Amino acid sequence: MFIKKYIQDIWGAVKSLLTGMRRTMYYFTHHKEIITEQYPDNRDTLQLPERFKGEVVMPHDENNEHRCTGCQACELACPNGTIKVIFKNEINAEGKKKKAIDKLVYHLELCTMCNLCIEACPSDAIKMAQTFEHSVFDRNELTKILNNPGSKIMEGVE
Amino acid sequence: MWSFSNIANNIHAWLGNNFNPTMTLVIEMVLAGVAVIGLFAGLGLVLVIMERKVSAWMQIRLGPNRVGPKGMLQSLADTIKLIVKEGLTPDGADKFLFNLAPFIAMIVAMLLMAPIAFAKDFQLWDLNIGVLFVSAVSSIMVISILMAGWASNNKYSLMGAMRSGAQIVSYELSAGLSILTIVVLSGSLSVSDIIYSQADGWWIFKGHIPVLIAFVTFIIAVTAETNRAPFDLAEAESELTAGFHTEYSGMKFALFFLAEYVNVFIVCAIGATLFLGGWMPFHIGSWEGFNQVMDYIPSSIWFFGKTFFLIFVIMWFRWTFPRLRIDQLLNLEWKYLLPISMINLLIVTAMAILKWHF
Amino acid sequence: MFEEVGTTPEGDMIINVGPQHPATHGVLHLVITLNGETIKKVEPHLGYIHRSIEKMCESLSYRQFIYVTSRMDYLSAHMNNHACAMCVEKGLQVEIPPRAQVIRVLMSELTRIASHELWWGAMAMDLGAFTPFFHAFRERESINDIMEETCGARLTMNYMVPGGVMHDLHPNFQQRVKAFMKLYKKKIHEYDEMVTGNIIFQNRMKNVGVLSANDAISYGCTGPTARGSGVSSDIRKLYPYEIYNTLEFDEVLETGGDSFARYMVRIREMQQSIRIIEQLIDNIPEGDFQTKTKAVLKLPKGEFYSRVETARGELGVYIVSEGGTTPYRIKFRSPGFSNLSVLNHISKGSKLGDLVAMMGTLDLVIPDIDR
Amino acid sequence: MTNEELKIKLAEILPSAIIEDGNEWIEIAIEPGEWLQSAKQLRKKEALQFNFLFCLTCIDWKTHLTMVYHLRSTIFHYNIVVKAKLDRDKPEIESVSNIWRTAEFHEREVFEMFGVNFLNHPDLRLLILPDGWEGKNPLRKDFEDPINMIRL
Repeated sequence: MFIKKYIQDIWGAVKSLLTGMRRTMYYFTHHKEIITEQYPDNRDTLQLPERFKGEVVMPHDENNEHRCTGCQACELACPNGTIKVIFKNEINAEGKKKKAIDKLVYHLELCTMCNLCIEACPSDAIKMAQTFEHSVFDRNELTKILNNPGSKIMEGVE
Repeated sequence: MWSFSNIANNIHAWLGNNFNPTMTLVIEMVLAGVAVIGLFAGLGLVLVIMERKVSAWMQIRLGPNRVGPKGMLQSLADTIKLIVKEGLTPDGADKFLFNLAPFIAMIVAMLLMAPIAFAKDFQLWDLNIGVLFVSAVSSIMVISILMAGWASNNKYSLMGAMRSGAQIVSYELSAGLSILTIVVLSGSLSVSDIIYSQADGWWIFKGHIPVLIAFVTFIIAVTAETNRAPFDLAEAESELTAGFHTEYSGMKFALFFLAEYVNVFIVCAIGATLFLGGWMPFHIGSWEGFNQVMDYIPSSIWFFGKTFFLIFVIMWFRWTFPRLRIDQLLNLEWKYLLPISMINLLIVTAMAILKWHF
Repeated sequence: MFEEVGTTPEGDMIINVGPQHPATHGVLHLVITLNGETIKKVEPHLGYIHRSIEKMCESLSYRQFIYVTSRMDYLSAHMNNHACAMCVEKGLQVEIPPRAQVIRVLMSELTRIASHELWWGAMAMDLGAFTPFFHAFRERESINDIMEETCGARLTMNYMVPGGVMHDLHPNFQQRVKAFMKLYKKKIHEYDEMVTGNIIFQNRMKNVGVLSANDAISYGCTGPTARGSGVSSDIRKLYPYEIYNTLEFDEVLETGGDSFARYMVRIREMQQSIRIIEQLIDNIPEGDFQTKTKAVLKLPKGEFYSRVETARGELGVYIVSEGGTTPYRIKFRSPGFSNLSVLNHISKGSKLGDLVAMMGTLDLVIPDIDR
Repeated sequence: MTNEELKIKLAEILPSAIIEDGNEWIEIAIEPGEWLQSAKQLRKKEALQFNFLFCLTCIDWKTHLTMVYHLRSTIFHYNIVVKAKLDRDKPEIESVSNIWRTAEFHEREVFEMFGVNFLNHPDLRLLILPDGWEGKNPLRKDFEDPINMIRL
């Protein structure tokens, strides 16, 4: 019947609207469900997973020594030309000339955090750090030198 | 007891003692104007923060929480930002109409404040056709929207304005018809008379199901009239970017924004007055003690409480429902709301004649 | 390219939707001819985010080019990487260990759910309901957290490499996935309450943008767009790759062909993905996660084509090798490009508001279209 | 139907084409002039019904261009690859956009990226590239753009 159907339609419509309204009312009254993170405030407690790819860093030990042999594997693996290895000649204990890295230049502004350089590195000299607040006022600050000044290669790393 | 009418009377008496009658009238006019503007600004601030908090909690967020305690001064900060922003007028726009439109929106919203009874015996203008005045003046709102849309010289704005025109003209009908049910029941167009007719119970309780239907129709129709979601086709963010106020910026945009919120307040105030007894406290039959406790609550609290409850309902709609399409919007009005409210009015008239209501 | 005159000679209004428009979710530019509110013609102008990935890949090695493809359809980054890795493996004739296969399938299905979640929220937002957007992000975030823990990134993971996957699964992985599935099952009924069952929503979606099965085939539609029209086009079923032929799941088909059918396909597909994950999560085989490949990969001379089912449809990777370390020519057959071409056809005669619903249910991701 | 049977079927309707086993699927080399006729046959023949053109692209071999069409039948689930050699200086081939509608967009893409002229295409304009790119074809091997291309 026409009128019955008309009223049924209206009732069905109102019911569907009320179900939705009940759901939003549930969230309006249940503040425990709030999921937002208070980012700048929770900086101290913020824990990023250890695999998070923030930027490439080169770990140094307490003697200011790193593991980079300057094999350029990372430079070749990088799709964007983010890493550049600059060499210097060093004279080692036996008085022989030896090639060693002078600077490992890392362009953070070009990096896409693809992790290929770290996969390619044969001596585990570089790794990904969990930092993520990279914004700076001057773009030049994003060009970083990964090895510390005066650092040298660890004994026994070939 | 502390009440708005006492304060108003005290001021009136003090002015009458110190100035001549003409001067008193002028000063009272100025005071009333300042009060309205103050209420306007205050409402804007309160409603914006309310909307943002309501939406945030429904959307499992915290909402603004940076400016002031619990973010309560956020809307003040927003206002300052909007005031210092540049108000651009587009090159191809009709400059006069473009700049006029937001002011018309404001003026309409301010005019609508006149017949509203904020508390017991506290009303700017108790004219004997208060309800008619409200429904007549609120129709002028559409002119400002059409003006804004046309003068912006932007196709999105124009489409928003045209949608809004069709929408407001249609929904005016069922809003008017649902207001009429109360006029029929109370036998008066005056706002104060309608409120006094509810001294023994609000119309929503006294009027059985027909008034309930009229109330629901009224809420739907005024939601549409104030261009609030799910009927925000004039703005329709995802379709028309911002509809009729696409080209507005700075304070001119803020005026539209403010007018929208004040309009929401006004229609909710009208709804509270007509259906929920205005400033009348909630009474239950012969429960004397209970009724006395209710009477102890100031009438202004009753009025604002009811109004803000209705505002909350309209916000609740907005943050739950998707938007209608233009043809569905008009279908809803002409195929459902209008026939229902016409039949409903007929039933209510019969009810009023036969004295079936309480 | 921008029309200078606002009207056509017939007096119809021309309106530019995009490149900056809330409903295009990116930089799609549609030039729409309107008669009042009724659409007469929709003409997409692409290229605002065109990076010529195909040309870029020609100068990148077979290990390097995979990460670029994460940036194509960024919501199904895993599947894009998967297709590329599979294509390179096909050329190298490398078998990948079973553990890597299972990990790949798990990651792909999680990505599919995450992608559909975002689509669900964004589409509801297009239709004017803002709240579902935030609710969808709750579930999506927990998937992203799982990704972040195992792959190290939330969106552009670059996790699948030729020969397997880059890292092993994180020890917490199984537990986190189970927690996610529990959350998802607890919240799934809200999708119906908030959106699917809503009368306004249903009226907005039903009989809007009807696409017949024949047209879907002719226009090259794939994925949920085609399945909404009843065209069986799930690569996982038709041409199974990895371990999909050993898994139990249904290809979701709807026959309506309208926006609502496409919507339902995606909603039901999420449940099928959950089903796949349930089968696999406790049965991840032990073993290597990667077959060791040479440091410098060289594909033999020839042509290699591999395809996967991404969240949007069939992604084909066509590598032409000259025997060197870089591809000679690479072509990505992206699902979004073909799906977009149908927009003009289905939107004729509908209202401007419907266009938003149609664009929502075609699930357009602009970088995927432009590449 | 096995690959061998499919090959026989294909040879029946495409007598002048060279049909051989490719890396994965059957590859058919065809003369550009016969393409439209062959495409109609492939689409219409009851036993074949290649109704789904899932990939359409072009390869620049420096000496010539090759159009590559990947076809599939949604009914029988065969895949075939059709190739047509084009002259590099004046590449022209018939458009198949009225047989497979998806070809319209794909052909426009190939037109701007490789400069292949599709005859009888309904709307052959630039799709992705901005105005003023006519004549420069980015995916050709000899394309150079000092501003927009960065060489590492």
